[in-house]
Amino acid sequence: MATNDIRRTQLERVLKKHNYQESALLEILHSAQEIYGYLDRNLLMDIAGSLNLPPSHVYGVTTFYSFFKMKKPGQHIVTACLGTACYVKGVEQIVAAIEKEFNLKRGGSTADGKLSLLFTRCIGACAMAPAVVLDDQVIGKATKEIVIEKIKNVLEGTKDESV
Amino acid sequence: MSTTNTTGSKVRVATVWLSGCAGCHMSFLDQDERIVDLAKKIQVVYSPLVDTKKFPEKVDVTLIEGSVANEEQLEMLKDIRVKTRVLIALGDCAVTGNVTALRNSWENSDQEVLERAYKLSEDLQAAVPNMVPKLLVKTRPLHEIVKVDFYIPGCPPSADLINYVLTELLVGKTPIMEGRARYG
Amino acid sequence: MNLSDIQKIAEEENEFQRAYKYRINVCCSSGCVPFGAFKVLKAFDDAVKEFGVEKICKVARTGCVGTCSVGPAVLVDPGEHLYQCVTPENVREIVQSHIVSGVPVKKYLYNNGGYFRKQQRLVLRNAGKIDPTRIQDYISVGGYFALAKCLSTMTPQGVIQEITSSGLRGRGGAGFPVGQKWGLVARAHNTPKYIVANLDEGDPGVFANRTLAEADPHAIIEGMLIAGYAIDAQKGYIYIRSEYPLAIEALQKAIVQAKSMNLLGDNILGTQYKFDLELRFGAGAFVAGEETAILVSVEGRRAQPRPRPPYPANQGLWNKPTLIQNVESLANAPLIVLNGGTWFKSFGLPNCTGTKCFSLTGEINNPGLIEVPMGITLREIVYDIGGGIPNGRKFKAVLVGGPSGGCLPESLLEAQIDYDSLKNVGAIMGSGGIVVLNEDSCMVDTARYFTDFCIEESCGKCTPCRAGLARVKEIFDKITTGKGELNDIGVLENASEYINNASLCGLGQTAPNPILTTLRYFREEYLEHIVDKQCKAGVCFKNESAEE
Amino acid sequence: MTTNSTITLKIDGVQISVPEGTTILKAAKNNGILIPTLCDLEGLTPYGGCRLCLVEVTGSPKLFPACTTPANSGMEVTTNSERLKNYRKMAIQMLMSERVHICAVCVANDHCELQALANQLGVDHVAFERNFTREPIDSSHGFLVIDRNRCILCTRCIRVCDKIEGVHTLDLKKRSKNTEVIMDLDEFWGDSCSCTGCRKCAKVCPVGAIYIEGEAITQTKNRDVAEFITARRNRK
Repeated sequence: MATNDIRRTQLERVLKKHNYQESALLEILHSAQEIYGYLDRNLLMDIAGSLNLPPSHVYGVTTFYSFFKMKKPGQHIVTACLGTACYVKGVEQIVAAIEKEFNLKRGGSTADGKLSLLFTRCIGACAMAPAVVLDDQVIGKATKEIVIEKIKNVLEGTKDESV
Repeated sequence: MSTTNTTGSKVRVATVWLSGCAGCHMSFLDQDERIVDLAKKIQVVYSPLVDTKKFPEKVDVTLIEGSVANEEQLEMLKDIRVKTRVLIALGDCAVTGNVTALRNSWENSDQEVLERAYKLSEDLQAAVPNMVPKLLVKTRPLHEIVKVDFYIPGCPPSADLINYVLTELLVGKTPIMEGRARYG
Repeated sequence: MNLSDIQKIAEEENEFQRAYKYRINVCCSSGCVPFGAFKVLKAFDDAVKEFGVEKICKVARTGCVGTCSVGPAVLVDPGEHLYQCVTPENVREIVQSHIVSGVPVKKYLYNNGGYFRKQQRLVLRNAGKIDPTRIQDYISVGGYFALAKCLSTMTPQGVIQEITSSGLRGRGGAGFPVGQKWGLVARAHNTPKYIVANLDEGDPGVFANRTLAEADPHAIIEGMLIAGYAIDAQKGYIYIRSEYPLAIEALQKAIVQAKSMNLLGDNILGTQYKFDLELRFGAGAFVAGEETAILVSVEGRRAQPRPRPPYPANQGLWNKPTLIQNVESLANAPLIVLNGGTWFKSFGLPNCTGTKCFSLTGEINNPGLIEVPMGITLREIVYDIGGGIPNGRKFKAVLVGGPSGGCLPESLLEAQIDYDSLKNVGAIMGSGGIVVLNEDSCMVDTARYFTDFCIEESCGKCTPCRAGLARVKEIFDKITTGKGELNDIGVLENASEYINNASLCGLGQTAPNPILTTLRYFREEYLEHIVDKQCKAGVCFKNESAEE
Repeated sequence: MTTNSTITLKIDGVQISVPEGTTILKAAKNNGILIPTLCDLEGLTPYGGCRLCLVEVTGSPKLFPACTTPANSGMEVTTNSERLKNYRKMAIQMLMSERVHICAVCVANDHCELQALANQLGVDHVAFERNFTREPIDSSHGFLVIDRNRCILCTRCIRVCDKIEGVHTLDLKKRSKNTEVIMDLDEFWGDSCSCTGCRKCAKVCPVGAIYIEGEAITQTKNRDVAEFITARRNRK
């Protein structure tokens, strides 16, 4: 990681804002993930050094919280909600269909790095269950047909006019 | 659970050797002169030490050494359970799977151990002999297959412990394992 | 800035609002935004200008009205006309007919009076009615009056007494009396003292706290200010899930506004009282909502709970006395201070006062966010408010209290909503999730699902929760794939009882609730899976065949 | 927090006086009542994770970990009821089935606290199906070896590394059943730049998860090391 990287400057600003306090580790990890997209080992080492924390502590905190990602995500991300309401309404079948259709495993990405399938525990759209999020778009009352079609559209780069 | 049988004759005892190293049987024999006392009360009706081919009916106590690793043993254990009143798991392999279960860490270990034993270690005519019974996917302790009445852990269990459990059972008492059981 | 200044702002604001004959409230909370609420808001703005009625009709962005299944929802005052599933296309028609001609457009109206009739909105008093992004809106409906009253006429002790007399109990799930808790922290000797507002709503299927923060962030802030005054704390943290962008935005804006009006910071309302507030973001760990885990998480560490004692009231954040309170409890505080504990006691039951917000979801006609008085029965919630089960299916169970709640059968629908009654039937208040299941759900599978959730979310510290739940899950896997044996039920029961009693924190202690309640009320389904090797709901035994 | 005042409580019916602030565990131990423990180790910060030392306190439906709960005046503590015995057996069974615990082939055989407790409590079999994890053994360090398949996550090694040695090479990663002990950024032990090779982690490990290659286990294990160093540091 080059030190003259503009992202490093942004990170430095965040560190300074939090006064390099170790208690701000979570906030700093949040910002770092926003700046870099994900948290790789070099970045964690950098943060540990800046806050004067043991690397194992930073690694332990990062991996404890499921929001922090240590792998580079795919270009497009489809996130299935695994909340109770969505489970009751059958989100599991949609997930299985996506896995089959695009040949990827839950939590992973397609071989070409174009699509990742992730999970979240409840996005709070329970009244619209089952819900699937495609990049920033929430698909409520989803069915596997609708979701697969929307993913295909996004992957092909065609604009989705229906929403 | 009482082991004294109704007729007043000697208690019919069997010992069985499944997947184990025979160490538990050695330990059984290590009871030394106490075996003579035992022999006054029990009759060994089946054992790798005696020459009986078929597991007899109406056995009072069966001590089983070793885990269940293949289909033949699985059937045998089920058969023994039907014919036995008190079934005792003898030794760590019977109680936990122990060394014989180390292969469980590998998926498809039933295939892989045979390959390793019969093919990779042989230079000439490497093949799995067809007389080897089919291995179970995982090696299991007895209680995962049938109901076990008493457990004597240990690798091997000490002769003292074996003797203690048998003597207690013979006088109709329940052995207390707290502080006596000993894994490994 | 002092009390009279606040009153002045309120008067001016009310004057300003009175100038409008109509007010169009567009719900812009997380339930409606994904379905185009902001586009609808813009369309209303445009349409009002197009028809030249902007002088008599105010278009406002508001929080949740509660009918989340028919969003975007739009509330037109006067008369509380609620439009459902509004799209930018039918906005012009609504404005033209309702605002210009004064005739509500019947075909778009939400015609389900029952949904609101049995509800009682105290905490959500302003939800859907005020613009959460404008502090003036909050002040115009009496906001920050309670704080002013505290600072000008009440002693900290008096505030605690008022809260105690209201009988308010913690809304985070355990139901500890709020006044008593404030008293404990107030009496602790160490300084400084802290407040942590818990908005880490991690339960799948629960969104009550989020909705509150989106719709009425100032109510939370005012509640914290009152608590801070009562216990002599000068610093507060709101611990909020990072998955709640709208709520975070609302709170951030509210904090800035409160600071600019001298309602946060030094010399609040011209008094000696000072209080500062910061947001802290969770990062996807359900266990971080636990009382001791939230503390270490605010300190930037792995959210592993620790044994109590010492209690956070004595040794909390950085080992200083700390008040940890759910935001719903805090939002009740201004009401109690303003109207008195006796007034508050008129809601709910004598031994369990006030109201509770619930997220009502699952197989039900009217899912959404509801607020009901304590003592209402489950039947009233499921049938009168929820409108029963859709598609002619039969009711099977209602899950009360989130992933570690209890699955209750039809015969227990008369159970009342209050801490003790729910506990008696094996459920918990939890964070306020009610999920309705119909006959297509398998109860064994449901219990397995929740066990799965708790396994994933276990912090891994204590043996029963980490190692025990995983063992329990293996037994479920056996049962749901046809390999179950009769003695598995006994092993399940013993292990569940152990996990329940021996776990370190609330997560582990309540995790076996779904197992224990399904074993208690739906035992025949377990037997059906184990003995007959079949699942009448058709959920289990499918995995293998589907993969082939 | 030790003050001069003394409090009196009853443990298993015996009247006991201890300085205020003493934990139930210590109060019992000082009076010859031994409560089983696994994660607790004198000299380290109490953890409260293994749940072996749970005791009953008259008047409370809850169970309390003796290692972290201070003795209070007038408390009546029961340390060995039938229920507690059963719960301890349950805890041992859950730990033994969680990963690979095969005493006969373990380096710590006969010097293992988990094994000793199983024997002492009469855990003659494990009711749960055993898990056979397959974490690679890390022997990249010159002499320290970690076999995570035997780890019971008591965190003694982490606490001794942080509190006594002061380098905090070790910590936990992930959560739930995926929790593991790591070195630095989850590196091979041999690649860890912060580890000083002080061996204290191996000395305090209650099982055979951390050990020293080529050294007899009797030579390695020295569970008093934390207490000794703490006492030396605190001397006036």
